[in-house]
Parts: sequence; structure tokens; C-alpha cells
Amino acid sequence: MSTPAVAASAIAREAGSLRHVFRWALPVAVILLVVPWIVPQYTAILLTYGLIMAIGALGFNLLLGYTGLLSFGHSAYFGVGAYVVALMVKYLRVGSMELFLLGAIVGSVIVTAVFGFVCVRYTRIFFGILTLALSQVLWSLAFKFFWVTGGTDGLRVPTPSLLAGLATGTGDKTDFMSHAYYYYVLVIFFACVVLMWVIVNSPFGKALQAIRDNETRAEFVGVQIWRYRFVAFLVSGVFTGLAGALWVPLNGLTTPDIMHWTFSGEIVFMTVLGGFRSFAGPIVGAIVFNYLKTYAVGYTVYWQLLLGAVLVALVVSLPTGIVGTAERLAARWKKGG
Amino acid sequence: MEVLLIHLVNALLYASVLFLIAGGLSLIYGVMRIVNLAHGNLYAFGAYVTAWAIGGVAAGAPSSLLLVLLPAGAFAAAVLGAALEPTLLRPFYKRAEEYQLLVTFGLLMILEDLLRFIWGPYPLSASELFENFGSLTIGDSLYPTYNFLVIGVGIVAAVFLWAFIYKTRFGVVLRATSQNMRMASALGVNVNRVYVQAFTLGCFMAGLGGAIVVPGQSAVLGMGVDALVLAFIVVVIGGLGSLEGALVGALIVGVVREAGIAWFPEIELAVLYLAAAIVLLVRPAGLFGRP
Amino acid sequence: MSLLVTKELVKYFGDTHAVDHVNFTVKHREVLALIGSNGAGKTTLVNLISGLFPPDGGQILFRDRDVTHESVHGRIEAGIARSFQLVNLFDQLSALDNIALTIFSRDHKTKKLVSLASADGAVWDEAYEVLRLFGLDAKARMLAGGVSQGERKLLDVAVAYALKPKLLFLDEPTSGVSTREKAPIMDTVTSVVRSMGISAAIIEHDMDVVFNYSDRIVAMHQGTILADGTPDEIRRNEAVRTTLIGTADAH
Amino acid sequence: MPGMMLELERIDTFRGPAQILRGVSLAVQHGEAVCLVGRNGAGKTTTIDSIMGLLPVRAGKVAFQGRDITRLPAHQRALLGIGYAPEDAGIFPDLTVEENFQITSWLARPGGAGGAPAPAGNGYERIFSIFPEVREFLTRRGLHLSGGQKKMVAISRAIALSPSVLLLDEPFEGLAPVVVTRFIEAVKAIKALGISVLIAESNLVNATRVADRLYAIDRGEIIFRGQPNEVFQNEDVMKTIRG
Repeated sequence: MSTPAVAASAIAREAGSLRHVFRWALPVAVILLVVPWIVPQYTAILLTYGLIMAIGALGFNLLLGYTGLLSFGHSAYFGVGAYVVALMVKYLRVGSMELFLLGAIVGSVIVTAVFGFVCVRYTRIFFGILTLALSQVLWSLAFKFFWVTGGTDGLRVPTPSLLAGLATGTGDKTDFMSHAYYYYVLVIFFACVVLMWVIVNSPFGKALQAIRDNETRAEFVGVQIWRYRFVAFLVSGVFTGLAGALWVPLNGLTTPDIMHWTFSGEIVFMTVLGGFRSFAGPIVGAIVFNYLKTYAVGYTVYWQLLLGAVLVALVVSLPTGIVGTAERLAARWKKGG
Repeated sequence: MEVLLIHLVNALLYASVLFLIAGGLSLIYGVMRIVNLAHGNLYAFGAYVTAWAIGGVAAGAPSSLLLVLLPAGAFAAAVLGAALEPTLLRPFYKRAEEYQLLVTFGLLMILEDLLRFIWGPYPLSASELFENFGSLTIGDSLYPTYNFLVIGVGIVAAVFLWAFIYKTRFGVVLRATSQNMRMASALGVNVNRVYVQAFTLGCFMAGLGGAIVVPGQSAVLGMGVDALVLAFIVVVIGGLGSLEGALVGALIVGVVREAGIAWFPEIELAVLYLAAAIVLLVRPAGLFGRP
Repeated sequence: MSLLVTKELVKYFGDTHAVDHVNFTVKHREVLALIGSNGAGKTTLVNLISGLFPPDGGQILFRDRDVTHESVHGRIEAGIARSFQLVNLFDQLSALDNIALTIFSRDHKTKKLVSLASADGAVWDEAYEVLRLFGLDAKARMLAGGVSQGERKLLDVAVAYALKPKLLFLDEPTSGVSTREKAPIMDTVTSVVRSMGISAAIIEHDMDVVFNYSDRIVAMHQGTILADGTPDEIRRNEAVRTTLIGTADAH
Repeated sequence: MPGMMLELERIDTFRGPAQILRGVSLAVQHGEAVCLVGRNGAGKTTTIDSIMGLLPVRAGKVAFQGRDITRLPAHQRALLGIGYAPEDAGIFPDLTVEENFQITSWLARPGGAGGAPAPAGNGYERIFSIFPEVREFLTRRGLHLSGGQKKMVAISRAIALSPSVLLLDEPFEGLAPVVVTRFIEAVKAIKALGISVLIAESNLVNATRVADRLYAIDRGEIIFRGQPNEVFQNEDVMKTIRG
């Protein structure tokens, strides 16, 4: 908020022109399409993780960036997505990814509807603490009901079949994940990006931004605040739930860790890293964070220290995140040149 | 009957520690309107320092010396707090709440690993003091005497804090600053100094909680993060920013948790979180909070 | 023929009678000025009528319908809109977006999640037209937080106007702007209001503005209505001169 | 200038993006009561806040007893001897009236200002000499005071600091006419203690009853300075301020 004019002009410009979006989106899409053929499998799998987290962060940012609500409970919806899939495997012997996604959507709609009903009446720190507390309820349940959830051992999820059995991971799992599954995730990622882009640029999205900017005035142009917040909460949670469902086959295992509030913190982190005042921020942030964390974990046991220092430095010096800063630099360069 | 008594003492034991942590968190919020996500790690820091002093440096020393070393963790946490507030937090008071939470979340991560860096990944124990105290019998059962010390410290801390806040000059200035910072500064109160003092006091309380808890249970990584969430439940129930609220909230959480452990161990934590959510629904600002 | 009538409207804050049994009317197609010293109850009255908080007693009738307990949303639907004394805009949205959002909301289009706002040409045309009406079309793409104070005041009125109300409350449309900007703002606002045939109730302190631009003046004092009449009547009113102007020796 | 207590030189002050004060200059002499009159939103409170250091001054200079205090934090200005009673009284609601006084009396400078010696004993004699009523609700909490009592406590509290100059923001607002007269007497008593007073006031009549000198402010600009009796002859000022 230190430089509102700069930060927000990004949104105004972004929302303004489709052409601007395509100039950026098309090359990025092309790169994403060819990546599995040019980079090592391991890198492609990391990118898959990144894309999945990007979907989750995109959902999260509908609340933070566009509605002005900081949730510390998004691990809950991610976890619901993942556990719904794991439980479908365990109890229903389902193996179809499409059914998984359907189940995750249904599950996260139910959970976010209940949580949202409670939470949207609060704002600021109270919203944050309430979402955190509610998400911890789910965490403690996943933790304690080990005969259902496997407790800290978690639940295993085998490689699913994609597109109603068209592609199955019977062969090399790494190969399957870095190609077939990568493209599967990529298509859903594209769909989610387009959908979210439409949502934030819809009249509904404008209403959310109005609520974020000025709640009282929003009410006085006829926006019924709670309802809009509730719908935003629902959409946000479902996106993150979907990410959880996509994540679990890739990871092969789900544990209560992903329900813990510190994982919510990571979702917040990646969004801020990318820049929560811009649409692309959470996407960039999620992908970068995923690499950052992987390398930090591999590089030192003190990876938390490293990431914590990055976060503090980021908040102190680059509050608009990677995308916000890049846009500012680009604008300055353009002006200068 | 004595089972019930033991449960009650356990509840008080738990409430004492929780009050120290949550009271500090609430005090800091009450004065400077900042929620310090790293607060639990200051509690853990206090535990580690005391465990290191009692279990490491002075191991084998007589109980009286160990007892003198017990508050080391509290003072260490206070010093850390006094260093952190002006450097890391002060620039954020005028920024949006998101940034305050983020910076303290970053601090949480840093402190978590600093503990690992300094004291390694294994639990640090100070059980010598705990054992030296021996145990007494309640009915037919043996109960560790040390636990009564913890309860005693909790009670003394509550009384002391009450007197400090309501009976001293500093307390009056502190309350004035928390109620209307602008007005306090216009009356000659150096608000920055009050902030450092309040933050230091809050960290001292958290550190004290860690210090007295560590002889009975070891200092482990992750204890700070767990404690923070429990402290949140306490302040949500009691009302963010209210010390009375922290006290009542800690007692409620202590009793509910002990009852949970006794009768429905699977959902003990879930019940706590649900209790907090219900209180928020009925009284959004908590039992003692002001909206 | 009255558009709005309040009957014995009451609001207490602690032991102050902010609005004390007020019977206030606004007629069709009039520009009314609401005057009175600090704390006379003008803004409280507008807050009660626009629904910011509920009254402690009395009734509000709008077009013969009781709206006393109606939600803010319901009152806007009925045709009551307002601006704010301290500018209350969506600062991170462009001036055009501020208006467009209002139109979307008015037309119940904000419920649409999956349609691009930019695709609805009719709304943007209308939004642009509203800006043009208020002389703000050159600032359409600028962020509301970034235009001058005078333009912000106008934009605030424009947002309320875009709701197509039948009754528009304006809370000090010229406060906080320099002397130079005062008259142009009032010229613009009153000409829009008059040409569109809607009623406006304007809270104002500046007597120049009040006498020049209003058809009728209601003077409040300590929560009650002290006088009600044409500018000429108010100018001659002894009670107004002694209590509000502070001297019977007015020019 | 000798005897100068407080001096503003062409200050500009902003609230957020909006410029509120435009080159405001004013001065308060030793032992003088000065009124700043203007309607709601004219910039009176912003002027007071700028003097107190509660709002940063973007351009210009604030001087107190010849010393430049433009960049000094609020609490240091208070300790130098600038007393302040805001429009909403700013009483700490959970503190008793006595505790409200204690804060300032603990911080008050030894030696005092305005010629009066530092308060002895509990130090409230000066307060009681101006507002004897305060004695009766000394143990009451701020929360439970009426509007007029709050204003009384606010002024008394500022006096407890032994200030050299007192800033009063709308001290008579919301008071019944009889009480206003009571407060005007109090302000005169404060002046008699040797304390200079700067009052922000929207009611011109009240202003002329207390002031030695008047400034009128409108839209952030000083539009008149002079004697109270001159203001009624100035048609422009009258038009702007009334209402």
C-alpha cells in the first residue's frame, strides 16, 4: 500500500486490455507446452508441482488481492481436496482422475460453504485468526482419526488413470508424471487461469474490488457485502481444493502436514512473493516458491531460516512482489527509453 | 475423587503456562495492535535457553542453583524481544495488517531454524530439576511436586501483572497508550519507548512460560508453532488485547483440554478449536474484548 | 407533493439528541439545502434516511412507502442515493470503473461471475456519459485515488448519481476543496440534478453556495428544525440569524 | 519577535492525498488568547494537529518560543510546554479521571511554565482552582463521564502538564449555553495563570467572547486576522464563517 498508484495502475491496465494479456500469456503458454521435451524430467515434475500450487494460490488471491481478506486457513481446502481423493481410493477404490476432481470439488464446496458462512462476517485479523482456527480443526481431525486418515503416516494414492482410462500410469511413473500428468495439469491450469481471469474481470470481480477498497461505499452503491464475500470465499476455496486433488497423485501420499496452518502460511508466502496486487502474481510466486523451497531444502537443513529471511526482506523492500516490481521497472524503463 | 483432583491440577498447570503465552500475545496486541505470529517461538526460545542452562551448563548443580537459573529463558526472550521490536516491527505499524502478519510469519520461520541451528534437532531436557522436586501423594497416586511450582508461578505472574498494569505508573501510561496512542503522545508519552517496553514484557511472559514448562517436558522443535495456535484459541475466547480475557481464556482452555484428554482424546483439539469458533460467533470480540 | 417525509424521527447518541423528533420533507424536483452549525444533526439525519444506522424512533416514508427498517440495499433500490462528506471512493479503481461498477450493481449485473465486464458496452457507454456529464471524462482512466480533491468530490457525487436515484443526498460537496473550485463544482452538480429532474438535498455550510443554488433551505439546530423556507425567507429569519450566524447584525 | 510563544510560517499540511492547509501563518504571543475561527472542515483541527506534531507538515515552519520544532515528535513538543485538548476530549476511557491527570503530572516539567510554580502535593490545586467540579468525579472512569465533563477533564489534564501554551480544539462544542459561559470563564482563568491559549472555534460569538485576537480560516487559508470587533465589519469573513 506504500505506492498505491503504482501498484494499482497495474490492475487497471491489466484489466483494461485483452491485447496486453495475450502479449504475455501466449509466449508463456507456448513455453509451458514444450517444457517437458526440453528439460530434465525432474525439473518438469517440479514445474507440475508449481502449476498445481499456482492454481491454489490463484484461488487464495481472489480473497487477499481482490476482496481484501487475508486467510490463514487455505491449507484446509487444499487438504480437503487431497484427502477426498485419498479416501476415494481407500474406500471406493476409485482410480479415475476425473472422478477425483469431481469429488474434490464437491468436498471443498461443502467445507468452504460451512467455513465461509462463519468467516465472512469478519475482516482483518479476526478473519485471519478464525480461518486459521477452523483449518486447525480439520488438521487435528486428520491427525487424530488415524484409522480413517492414517494419522501421521498419511494415506497413499496410486497413479490415477486420466481421461477415463485413456492414459494410465502403468509404465514408468516418473515418465508418466513428467509428461501425461504434466499436460493434464497444464490444461486444468489454463482452464483455471482463464476462469479466474474472467471472474476477476467480471462485474462480480469489480464488486469484490469495490468491497476491498471501501466497504461502506460498496454498500451504498447497492453491493450486499456478505453475499459477495461468501461467493468469493467459495470460489477461492474450490480452486485451492482442486489444487489439493491434483497434488496428491503427484506426491503419492497425503499427510496431515498439508492441513497444518503453516502450510497456509506457505500459500500466503508464495502469493506475496509473486505480488498479490496483480493477477499473475500468485502464479509466478507459486512456481518460483516451489523451486526456491526445493532448492533451499536441498541446499541446507536451515531452509526455513533462508525462506524466512527472504520473506522479511521481500516485505520490507519489495511489497509489490516479483510481478509488481517487474511492472514498475518495465514502466520506468519504457518511460526512460 | 482424587482422579478429579488430579485432572483439576493438570488443568491449572496447563492454564498457567497458556496464560503466560497468551497474556503476552494479548498484551502486545492490546498496546500496539500487532499480532505477532512469532510469539510462540519466543516461548520456545525461553524453553531452550532454560533447558540449556539447567540441563546443560549447570547440570548436576544443587536444586537451589537450578531454581535460580530457571528464569534465564524469560530474560533471554525479553532481550530478544527488546532487540526485535525497534528493528523489525516498528517500520510496519503504519503499513497494512497483511504486511505485519507476513513479517512476523517470516520471523517465525527464522526463529524456528535458529533454535535448530543453536541447539540442534534433538529435544533438550531439563528434567533434573523436575526430578529433584520429587512427588507427593494425592489419594493413592503420586503427583510431581514441580507442577505445583508451575501453577504457583502462573498465579504469581497473574497477580504481579495485574498489580503492574493497574497499580504502577508504567501501567497507567501503558493503558493510556493502548487506548489512545495519539492522545498519549500529545500528553508527552514517548510512545516508541512504551512500545519497546510492552513488547519486551510480552516476550518476557512468553519466555517465562517456556522456562517453567521445560523441566517437566523437554524443549522440542515445533513447540512454538503449536503453542501459538493454542494461544490464539485463548485470546479468541478471552478477547484479543484483554489480560482478564487471557486469564479466563487460559482457564477455559485448560479445563476443556483436560476434560478432552480424559473423555474424548481423539477430538480433544478439534473441540478446542470449535469452542473458539463458537465464542467468536456469539461474541465476535471474545468474552472480554471490545469490538 | 412530497417525495420523502420523515415523521418524528429520533436518534440519540448517549445523552445527546442528535436528531430530535424531526419532521423533514423533500419535494419532487427540488434542490434543497440543509444548513446548521456543527453538531446540529444534519449528517445524522442524512445517515438515518440513507440507512447507515437505524433511528431510535419515528418513521421514514419514501414515495409513500415506509422504508424506516429497510436495508441500505433496499433504499437504493427504492431510489435514495447519497454522497459522503469525506470522499468515499474506490481508490484503487479507475474513475470509469467507479461509475461502471455502480451501474453494474444498479442493474443487478454484479451477480455475474463468468462474463467479462468489459464486454458489456452499454454499461461502459453509460459510465462514460456520466463522467462527461460531470466534466470528468478526461480522467476516466485515472485511478480515483490519484485525481485532485475537487475532482474526487465530483466523482463522489457522480457515483451516487449513477445509481439513477430519485432523491440524491449530498453531504458537503464542496468541503475540503479550495475556494477556486467551489463554484464550478456546485454549477456542475446542480445543473445535472436539475436537468435530470431529480431531487437533491445538499448539506452545506457555505452560505454563498446555499443562497445561490437552492430552491428551499432547511435550517437545523441542536437536532431540531429551526426554520424551513425559501432563501429569501431564511435570509430574513430572525431565529436563523441569531442562532446560526451568531449575530442579528447580518448584512 | 520578543514575547513570541508560537509561530506558524506558511505551513502546508496534507491528510492522505488531500491538501488541507495552504500556506497558513499565525502567531500567539506571551499571555495572549488567540482564536482560530472557521466552519466545519475549514482546517482548524488540521492546524492544531500540525502544531502538536500529530500530522506532519509538508512545507513551512512551526516555532515555539523561538525554537524550530517543525520536525519534533509530538511527545517532545508536549514536554517542551505545549498543552493540548482535542475536540473529542481524548479521555482514556478505562482510566479514572485521576489517572488521566497522573499521566501528565508525572511527565510535567519541574519548574513549570507560565510563571506558575510546579504543582506541589498531588498537584491538582491548579486544576481545582479552574474547574472545582472535577474534584467530585476524580475517581470515576473516563467512560462514564458526560460530554461536558470530558471536555473539562481534557482541559484540566493539559493544565496538569504545566504548559506555556494551551491548544484547545472546539472546547465549547456540544455544550449548553450556560456551560459555555462557564468554560469561557475557565479559559480566562487559565490565561490569568500566564498560559497562552490558542482556540479553534466554529462559533464566531464564542470566539469574540474569549479572544484577544482572531484569525479566520477557510478552505485551508487564513482569510482574516485582527481584533474581535473588526471581524463583524468584514463582510467576506462573515459570509464565509456563518452557517
